[in-house]
Amino acid sequence: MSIEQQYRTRAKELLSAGEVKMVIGYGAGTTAERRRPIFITSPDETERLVLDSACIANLSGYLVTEGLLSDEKRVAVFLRPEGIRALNVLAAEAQLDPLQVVIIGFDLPKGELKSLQGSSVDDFTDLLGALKESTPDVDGRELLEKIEKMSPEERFAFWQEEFSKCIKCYACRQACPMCYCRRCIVDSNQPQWVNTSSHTLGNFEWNIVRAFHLSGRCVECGNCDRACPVNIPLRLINRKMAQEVLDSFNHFAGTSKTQEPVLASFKKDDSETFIL
Amino acid sequence: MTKILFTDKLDSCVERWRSAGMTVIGPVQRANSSVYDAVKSASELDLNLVLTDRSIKELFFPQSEPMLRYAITKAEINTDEFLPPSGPRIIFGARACDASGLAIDDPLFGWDYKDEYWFQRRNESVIVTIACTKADEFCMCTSLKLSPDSTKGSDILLRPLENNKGWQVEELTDRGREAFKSVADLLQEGSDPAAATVTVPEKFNADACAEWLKNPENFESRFWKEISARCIGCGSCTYLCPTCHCFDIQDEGGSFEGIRRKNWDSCSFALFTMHTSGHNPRSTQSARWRQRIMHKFNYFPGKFSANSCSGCGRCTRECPVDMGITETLQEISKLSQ
Amino acid sequence: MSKIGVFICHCGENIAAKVDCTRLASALGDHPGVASSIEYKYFCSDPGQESVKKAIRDNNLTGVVVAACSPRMHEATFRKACAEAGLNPYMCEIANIREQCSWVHNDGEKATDKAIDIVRSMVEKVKRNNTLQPIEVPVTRRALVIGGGIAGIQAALDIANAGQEVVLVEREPSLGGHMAQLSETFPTLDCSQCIMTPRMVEAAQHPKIRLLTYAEIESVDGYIGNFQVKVRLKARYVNKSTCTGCGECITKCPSKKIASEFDCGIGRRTAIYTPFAQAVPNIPVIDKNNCTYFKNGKCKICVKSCPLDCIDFEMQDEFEDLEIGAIVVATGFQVQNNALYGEYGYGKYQDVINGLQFERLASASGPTAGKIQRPSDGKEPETVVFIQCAGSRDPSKGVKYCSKICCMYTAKHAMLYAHKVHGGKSRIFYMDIRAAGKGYDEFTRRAIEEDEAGYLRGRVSKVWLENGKLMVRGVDTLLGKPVEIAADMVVLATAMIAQPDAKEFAKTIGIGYDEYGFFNEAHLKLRPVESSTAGIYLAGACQSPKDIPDSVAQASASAAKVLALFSKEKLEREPVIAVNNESTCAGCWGCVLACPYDAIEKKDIKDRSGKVIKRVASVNPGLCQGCGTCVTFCRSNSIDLAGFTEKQIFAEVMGL
Amino acid sequence: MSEPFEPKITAFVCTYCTYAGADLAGTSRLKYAPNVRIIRLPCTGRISPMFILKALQKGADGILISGCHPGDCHFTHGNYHARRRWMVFRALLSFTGIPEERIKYSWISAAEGLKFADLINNITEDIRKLGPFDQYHKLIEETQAQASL
Repeated sequence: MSIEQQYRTRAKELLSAGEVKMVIGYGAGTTAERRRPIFITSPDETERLVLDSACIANLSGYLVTEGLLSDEKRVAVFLRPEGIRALNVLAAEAQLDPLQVVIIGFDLPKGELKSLQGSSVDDFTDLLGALKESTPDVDGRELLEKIEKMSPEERFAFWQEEFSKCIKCYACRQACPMCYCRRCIVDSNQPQWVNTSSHTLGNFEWNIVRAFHLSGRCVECGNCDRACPVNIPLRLINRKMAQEVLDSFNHFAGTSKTQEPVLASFKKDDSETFIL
Repeated sequence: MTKILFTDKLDSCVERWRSAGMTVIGPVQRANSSVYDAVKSASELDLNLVLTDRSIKELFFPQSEPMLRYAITKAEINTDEFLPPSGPRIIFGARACDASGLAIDDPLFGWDYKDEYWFQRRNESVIVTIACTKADEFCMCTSLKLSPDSTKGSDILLRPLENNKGWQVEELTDRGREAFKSVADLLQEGSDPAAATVTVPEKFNADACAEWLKNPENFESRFWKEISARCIGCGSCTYLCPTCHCFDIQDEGGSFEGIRRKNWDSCSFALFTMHTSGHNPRSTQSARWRQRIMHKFNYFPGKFSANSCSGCGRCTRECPVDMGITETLQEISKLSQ
Repeated sequence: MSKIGVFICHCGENIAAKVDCTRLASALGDHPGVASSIEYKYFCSDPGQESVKKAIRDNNLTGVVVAACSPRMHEATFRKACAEAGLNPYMCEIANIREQCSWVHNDGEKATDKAIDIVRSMVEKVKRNNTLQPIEVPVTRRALVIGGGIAGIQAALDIANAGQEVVLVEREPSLGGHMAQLSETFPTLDCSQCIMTPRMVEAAQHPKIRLLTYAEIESVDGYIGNFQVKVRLKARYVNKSTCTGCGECITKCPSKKIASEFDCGIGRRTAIYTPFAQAVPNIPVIDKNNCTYFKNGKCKICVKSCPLDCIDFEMQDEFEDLEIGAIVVATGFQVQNNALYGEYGYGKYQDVINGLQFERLASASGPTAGKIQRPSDGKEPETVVFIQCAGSRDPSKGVKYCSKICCMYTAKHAMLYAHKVHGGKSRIFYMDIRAAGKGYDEFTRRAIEEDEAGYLRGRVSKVWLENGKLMVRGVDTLLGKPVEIAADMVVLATAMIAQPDAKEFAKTIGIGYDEYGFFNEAHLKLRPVESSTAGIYLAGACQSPKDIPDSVAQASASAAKVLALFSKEKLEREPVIAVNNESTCAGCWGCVLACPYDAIEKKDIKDRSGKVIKRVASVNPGLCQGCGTCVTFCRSNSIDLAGFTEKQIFAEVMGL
Repeated sequence: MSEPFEPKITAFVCTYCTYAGADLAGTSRLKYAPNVRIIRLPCTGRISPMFILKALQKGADGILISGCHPGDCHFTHGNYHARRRWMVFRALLSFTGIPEERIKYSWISAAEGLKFADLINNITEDIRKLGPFDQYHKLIEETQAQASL
């Protein structure tokens, strides 16, 4: 049986047995290459579920949809390791109770579909621990290295060109499972820290503030990068910051459901070579 | 025999227009994203795209438009108005859907108050549209009773030649004729056949949808919740849409001086209808998606006798979760049967 | 509409000499929202304050900016003046144009430009100030005194004698501290134990004092007036309530050769012991590490010897939670380990001892019953060399400071030696003789003139053993000649250092400390007995080296502070605290984790039916100290800090 | 001879240490460059990265952020939190092209009036050498200009 079929069966069983009230998974999309999030609540509909190498989107953000988990019933969700990390971060930040989430885990190493054993976040601790130690396979690594080698002026110019495209549609924010705030700082206008206008200054401020708010929290699922309609390489900033918190604080976001947020904690011997 | 603009003459045209003081604008690539922007030569143009990522509307209705500068002194508040940049422009290589979008929005920007920022640019722009010989799965102009070679909103329509060497020129308006007069010597009479315009299949029945939407019973239909369940509430569809036109006025700046700006806003955002009290009449994403559809296919046509959609398909094309007008209207078509 | 009054103080010439106050006043007068901008020679003077009040009343001012000295100087003055004129005091801000402008710049033009920026920015802040009301918190009228030395005892007695409850915690088995170890005390040479033990007894028997010896502080939570303190009562293995202190167990204990801490290793004690004969309480403890039963599982001789069956080897540490209103820290000092000075032979030669060991030798209740006998062979030393500053004022050994007491006690040692060993020769190497204090210089003079203390100005470079004599080589800098003295005993006037665990302890209770581990006072000159944490006070050598009179004085001073705090049922606190916007809070608890004071709690928001709709952060105004760390953490900008709100800071920055 | 460039520098300091250190520089009558404008906060923990962005928006060529030495924080560990935040924000700014040299961080205690005066002189000179932050100033100018098309 294909993994897809196994998982359809599993989803069906979970729904039939009443173990979960909903399965969040992938369905066919507008085109042959596209997959879209679907929400299955009846065992009869599980055949609509699709699982293949096009199922890239991190669906964990739907778990914090207002009211979804407030009845204490459980929800199953298709998640890749990044999604499981996101779930851990959401749990660590008290946005959901991970016991209410049944993970249907899979991975796509080099585009090959692979199933992951386990159903609760704790089942994946070893996997995520290993992920921390591995070198991430990042799309755009060469560009990242190129940017790092640039002079500050060149970097500034590079990012200005990218950010100048930003139309402030906030697709990055809305697609991000970590952006669960009830009110985003950009929508807070007393005071207006972040200029809402989509001019280059406002765009720079927005993108930098979002990257800062994600530092130490981003699981690099790539949702923002893919969501961006004007193709700003947001993954590069997030990758850079993830590397930074790993190098500086040995912090890898989402390894456990009780992980302390890296910017709400500290060590007395944190590096401070830059402080005069 | 028709007038033909051969590709190899385009650069000379661009030069001619530019030397006549026109700003030449067309589809270009900017850092991995396609957009209509000013060019200095024809080589910058990317005319092979099905459609630019971003729509033509931002040339007339920029995402952030400064309206006035204010300075507060003890005695008074001084203001200094910004006008839109003036000067003739030629937009070369628009698509029919984009050009139609502009025509759709014209009555909106002028029905009670004439929006100078819009109309000054409209009056100074020549829209040269190239009929589409290719489309993708998201194109849906035909469902909106438009077509890949629709002339709506265009001043010139160019039909690509079969041999790809140029375009047949159809002059549609006086403004178009005027602009092409200056390059008349660069055009040639010829009988090269035009390539067939692409066939865009009809995806939904817009009339049937309109009827369904008008039925008050359907306002509270469960359908809205189901169709929009995966909507994440970003503004990508509205901001890329050639006809979405909502904006917000913001004062931006320091304590004593600043700029009043007109910024795009989107009905997809929760904040769009948020009251000061904290109450939000459109408190759910489904209500917001319903509003968008209702506005485009019910309220707007009720007022301006046209759907506020030209079928470009950008909403679905760029949607992070593969939603869009097409799917919704297809489902409504089914419901209305 | 804001009506801000700007008051530009010349501070005599201090500001006006550099900053063109007239230009400043006129620039601010033209600033939007400024209703009045005036200059004056001294706004802090009575007529100055009156003019501020008058301007508030005349112009119905909504806010006040006083451009003057640092807010650390006169913020309170001007806020009070505003309050007297009917303006909420928190609508007044100070623009610092003296310490941070007129005094530090040479160019008057640029200083004036800067002053304009500073004041303008502050005006923009004040426009967004909110009226604030002081926060009232209840006060638990019970003091905790940590440390049962002379400072702790004095503080406890002073507080208790004023009728307030005290819990006195001492980590050793007995009260007494270092003072109990001393022989006689300078400058009067009265016997330390004679004056100390009555105090110990008084403290132990005082109805208002609860004594917890052999106890340590585990944790301190809460805040001024409302501390929650957890105390660990270490297992004594002797039942406190039944033991009469008869001493049978001590007599019978077979482990008799344990170096006595009280006697600084010169004397011996048993495994079940009281530190000294006059211990208070007179209840022994078992030293688990040296007890034969604990080591081998056999012995229990003490159990058999005890007539009242008080020994209990199963005893465990117990914990007690205390509600406390104020804390006096009197944890004392330690003496530096002289082994740091290899060249002086401490630790290598038995007869090189430190000052505290000499005290034990000279003490009538010490191991030699007050006879000066050298440790190696018990012989009476004929020549004793004292080396002052053996550790103090020596940055290379980590002690840059003067230990303050060594000059005096060395003089005293020389005297005691002269009194006890007739014909004994004392030689004292010193850097300076620091004898400031009542009767102190007279005392050192007496040592020299009457008791023939032989002072040599200079340092000792080396001490070595040669033919049974300790050879001391030094230099007499007054004669400019090297000297060598054959001594029978060498006494090092060791540096006083902070307790080895002082830094850890400071963190446990939440007070600051300096590079040496001495606890920081809130202000060295003006608030010398308050720690940086409200409600925690300092007494004795835990703050800096002190002698007995100074320790006692500071103890009484801290008692006065405690009593002042206890004089009211409620305490008023600055309303500079965090406030959360519950409607936008996402309940991520970052602020809860980041708060240094555990001042942020999780609050359930319920609907009408009582169902929890969401959980949000809620600030406890009693605990919040107003640092604002939570505000910076909050991604959604939900939490804010009164007095330094986001709006205020934004306006300040944008007003520059 | 043209006038030397006078950089605009905004400082965010905690009231207990660096602000007091700056006061001490004043009471000690030390002299330093007049280019820095100080904003007083209760603690470094209160210093938000947003402040840096707004100071840049107001045309700052350099920024100073300063507070109590580790272990000295009046609020026990506001500065430890701040240190992490700075570390991260600094990396982010650097990656997006804000030169690290323009944003300085320091620990200055209430006793370090001299250090404060020296630091202000040094950073003023450093930033003077870097010249005006033209790249950022251009962004600000753009916000004040007419729409481009």
